[in-house]
Amino acid sequence: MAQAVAEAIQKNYLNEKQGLLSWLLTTDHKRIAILYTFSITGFFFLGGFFALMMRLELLSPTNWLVSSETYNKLFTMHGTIMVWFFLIPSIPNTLGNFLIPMMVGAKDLAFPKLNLASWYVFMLGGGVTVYALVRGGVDTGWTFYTPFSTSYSTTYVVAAAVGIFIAGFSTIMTSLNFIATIHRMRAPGLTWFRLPIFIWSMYANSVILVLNTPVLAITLVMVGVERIAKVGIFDPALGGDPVLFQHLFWFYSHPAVYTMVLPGMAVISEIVPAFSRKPMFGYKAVAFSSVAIAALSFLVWGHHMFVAGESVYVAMAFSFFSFCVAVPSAIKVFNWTATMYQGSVSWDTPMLYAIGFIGLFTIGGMTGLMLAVLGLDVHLHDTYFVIAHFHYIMVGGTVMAFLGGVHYWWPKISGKMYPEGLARISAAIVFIGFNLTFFPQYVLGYLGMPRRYAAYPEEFQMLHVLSTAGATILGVGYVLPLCYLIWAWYYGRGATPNPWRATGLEWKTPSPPPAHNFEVTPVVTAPRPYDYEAMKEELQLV
Amino acid sequence: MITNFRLWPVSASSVAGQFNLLFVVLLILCTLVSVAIAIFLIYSVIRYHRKSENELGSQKRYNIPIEVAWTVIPFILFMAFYVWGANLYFHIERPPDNAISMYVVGKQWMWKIQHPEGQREINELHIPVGRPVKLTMTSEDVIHSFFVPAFRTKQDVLPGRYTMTWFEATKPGKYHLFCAQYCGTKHSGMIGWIYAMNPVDYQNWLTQGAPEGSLASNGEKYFHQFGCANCHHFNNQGRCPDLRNLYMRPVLLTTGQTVTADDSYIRRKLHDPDAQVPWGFSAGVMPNFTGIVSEEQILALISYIKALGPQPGTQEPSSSGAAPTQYGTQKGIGGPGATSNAGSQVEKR
Amino acid sequence: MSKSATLACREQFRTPAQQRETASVGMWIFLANEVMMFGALFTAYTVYRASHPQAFDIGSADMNIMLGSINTALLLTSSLMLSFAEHSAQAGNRRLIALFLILTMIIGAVFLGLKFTEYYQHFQEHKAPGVWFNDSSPYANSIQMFFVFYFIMTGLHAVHMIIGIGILAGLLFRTIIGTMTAEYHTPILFGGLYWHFVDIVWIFLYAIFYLPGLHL
Amino acid sequence: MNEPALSLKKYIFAWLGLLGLTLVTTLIAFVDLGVWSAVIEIGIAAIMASMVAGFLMHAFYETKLIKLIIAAAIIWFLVMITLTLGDYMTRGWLPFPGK
Repeated sequence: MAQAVAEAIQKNYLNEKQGLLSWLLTTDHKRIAILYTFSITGFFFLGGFFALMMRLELLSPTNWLVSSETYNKLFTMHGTIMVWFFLIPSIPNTLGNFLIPMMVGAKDLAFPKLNLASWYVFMLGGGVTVYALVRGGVDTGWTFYTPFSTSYSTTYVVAAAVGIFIAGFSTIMTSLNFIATIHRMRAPGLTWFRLPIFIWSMYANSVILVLNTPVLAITLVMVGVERIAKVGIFDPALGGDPVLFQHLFWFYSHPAVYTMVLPGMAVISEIVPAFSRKPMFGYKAVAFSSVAIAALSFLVWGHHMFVAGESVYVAMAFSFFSFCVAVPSAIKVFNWTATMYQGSVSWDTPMLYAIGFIGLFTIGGMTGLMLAVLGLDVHLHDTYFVIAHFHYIMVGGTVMAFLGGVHYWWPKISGKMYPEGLARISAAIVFIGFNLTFFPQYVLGYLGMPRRYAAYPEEFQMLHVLSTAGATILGVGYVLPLCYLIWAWYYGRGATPNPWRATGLEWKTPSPPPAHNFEVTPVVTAPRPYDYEAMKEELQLV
Repeated sequence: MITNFRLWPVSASSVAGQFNLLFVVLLILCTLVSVAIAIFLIYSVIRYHRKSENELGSQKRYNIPIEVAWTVIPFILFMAFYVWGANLYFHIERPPDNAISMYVVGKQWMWKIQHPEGQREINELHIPVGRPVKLTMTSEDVIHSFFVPAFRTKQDVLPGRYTMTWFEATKPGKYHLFCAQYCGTKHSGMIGWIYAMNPVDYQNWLTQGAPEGSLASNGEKYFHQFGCANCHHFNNQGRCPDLRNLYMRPVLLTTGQTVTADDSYIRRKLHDPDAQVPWGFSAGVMPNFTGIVSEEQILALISYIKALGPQPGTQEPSSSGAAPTQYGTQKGIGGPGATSNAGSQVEKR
Repeated sequence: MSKSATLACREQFRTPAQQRETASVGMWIFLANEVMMFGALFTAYTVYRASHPQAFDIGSADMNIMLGSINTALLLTSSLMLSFAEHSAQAGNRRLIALFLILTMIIGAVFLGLKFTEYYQHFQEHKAPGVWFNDSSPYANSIQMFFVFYFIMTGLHAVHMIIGIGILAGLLFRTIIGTMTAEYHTPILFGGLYWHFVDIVWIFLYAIFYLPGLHL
Repeated sequence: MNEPALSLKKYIFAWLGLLGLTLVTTLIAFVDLGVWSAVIEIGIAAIMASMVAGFLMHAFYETKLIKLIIAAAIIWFLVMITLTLGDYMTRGWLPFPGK
């Protein structure tokens, strides 16, 4: 028995096969997750570099560092790369890919070859976008608003659109894979209400992506056709309506915003119970809130267009739905905090990130409410207030959750422990740097500083300087984990199968897991998820 | 080095006060809730910090009353703010009747503004304090956005159609005008100043400028220059509608529908003359002025049409039986000769 | 284990039934995703048709209703042939599968041939949008808009048809080499789902492009 | 094997029905019924589409989950088109340009 266990530990997904080809042709969801991790890390630091350049330029009210043209390209490429090549694939395609089969007790995703194909498609899309960037960049903003993108921009709009179009298919493939897996690949006994919240959120996330990504794809096709063939689809000079582009774009992009944060919520919903040693409080409420977000997120897109020339009445409908979609998010925040109450709360790094996430997400969510208020949005729209709001959700939310998740599952992924002390310090640096970067932007926005300005009136300078200072700290906070995680991959202390004494199925297999995850297909008999009571003996808890 | 540093924006319009009130109330509420959550969170994290390696927390899974409470209470609060915000929005979106009409044309990367008195400004707008000003706006190229932080107004300016914003300055001063919608290379240079002046100063400013004529008189000039006058006679005769008493009146169309002859309708007739043809007239008569008349000239023409006085004799019901206020029915008085079916042939083919 | 049995239950699945059901879920999700792709185009089309009703009718009057109707009938018939192929697959009759797959592909190819004939006619009549478009009617811009959507939507449909024929060719190959059996033939059913879906799209395209102008 | 299987007869009847409806909708289109033309044409197309989906694609005989996926696709599409058209239909309700 002991020998068999030792053998299983020895033979895992990382060392079972060797060589570059074994990685490039793998259909193992865990290896594909690693491939994705490399890619999105690259894209994250590329996008981060653009952000840093922008922040440096904004140190001074004048164009002291880069020209307006360059600045416009910087924020466009920052947005494009961060949204489509980091945020949307970040948690689903790395942690989701790695964990979903394990959490549902399956050997692999439903369609392993499709999973690998999605990575290649993603890289192809990324390659085309980087090509557009190398050839001279794009200056339309990540939103590609017409008619600027179709008739006025002289940059590589079509190439960038093609890159995003291709990457969209990768997203669809992965999401389709997840939905099929979650529906049909669950281990015997693993009913819907025995699933971890992570699965619920990833499921909701995948549903959104499957239904909205094709709309973006076809919208970009229309932009491309209009640009190449010089026909009027959105061009008012030929009878088109540029506002229709915004409708179609935001029909995709608003739900897409939720697909950036739902995976973050998924991760936090695992970390909080695990480090409080307590079941998720209000499990069903949290589970259904994810589904509610998926459904309601499609009814709110018009709140990006309150001043864009849409009708007053439809704006009121969109504002109403925007308030409705805030309710499930609020439910999640309340339940996370309630889970910690009376728990056994550890202060390990993943938990620090989770606490940071809850705080920042609350602020981001509250300011989101302000933006949903029709009267207020008139002033706040297209200012730094919006920038600050969505960075609180996406950077303060998703990136914090991603880092938290990477630390939480790092022992499972790599079989090694990360250096705890250094990790806690870097979590604190990220939190402080983040707030210093983005909180001043709320004030800037309320004062009236518009988005996408390379130069600005000098009364805004003080706050911009603060923000840039914060950004450098934030940068350090992001580079630090990269360094010590790489170090830990090689030299870290070996990890036990369940270092956190958590309850999920993924912890019932060795670290790192064998190629097919489980020696025998697990059969779930516990009536409820996060059942510490039932696993007391096994986890040696009192 | 750093001038005018402030943490609260200038409030200088009639809606700014209501706006600030809503913002501050919401801000205080959000802050209270956030702080409450933060305190509870920090309390839980510290009070229930793990004491020993093998400790297990309470295993409480749910509490239905609390779940219901924190679902329903936020929802009710949200609805309150929804109604408040929607109310304010509805107010912001509708200008008062006594507003002065000004016209804005945005282009890469400048704002061109025309006063009804004929003054033209670039990247500057002089307005009187205490009188509402209504801006009818369009763009020559891409989407821009007319944003005056001190007035808490913003409205996208779209090519191919008109949008509108209005404000009433309450304090004299010099305020930022920004383009808030990204519009290309020099987006950040598409800025200007709003000068809110005391009514007396404003009158002085108006007389100082001494333009060649009012906007409407410029429009009249264009009306002749582009040959509109050759066809649009003011006598209900001929193949073209009499444009007197047209502005903001309902127009009966050949399709049987009715549209209001607002700025957008008049603009559309110049670019797409055969769309929405008034009842009794035919398509294919009016030439297309796309590329011939500039957006600014169109605005002058609209201003002229607006200034055209009411037409005598049309206030009485006409024999056609349609509602008397409907503009298209006046053709019924004009006699049968000019009515041609060519239009319906084009449309029906 | 025979090759067919391995294919019917790949290593990540526990039973063949689980594999079939999972694959079926995946296939239908893919189709839902296709619905949204065409849905966006239908939305844009509807918005513009609502604002230029006459022009869209006039544009539609330039359609060749004869070819359009024949194509509709052809596509429906091809779907029937493919259903026969599915039926034969369930019975495990490889010869019949191959026959009906070939018939489906031939009818599909004829459809595409007629479609491209129509495109050619539109080019000759200067109805193709862009630099080729030439129309002196007062509604020229709006008519061009109609043709933009006509070309994008039927073009996307034609692309789907071409991919569909490619998929059927692959299925034909796998049938001939003997992979498709009574135990394992889900690929044929899925090829069928895709083909029938493309059929559904055409039914709507026929209704929105060919029919509005008929009464003129 | 629990996959849905239909008799050849059903396929043929569905096909005949589809051809018949194509003929009907084409003939109706020759009559100008105003707005109703479009409603009838789209309505008949929807019936035909559900026949193809129901019989040829066996949707009528599929599991609840598959029906749910189909319903989701249709509902999401309707949400997109309804809210987008909602904007266009309510524009101009206020007598100010662009509202």
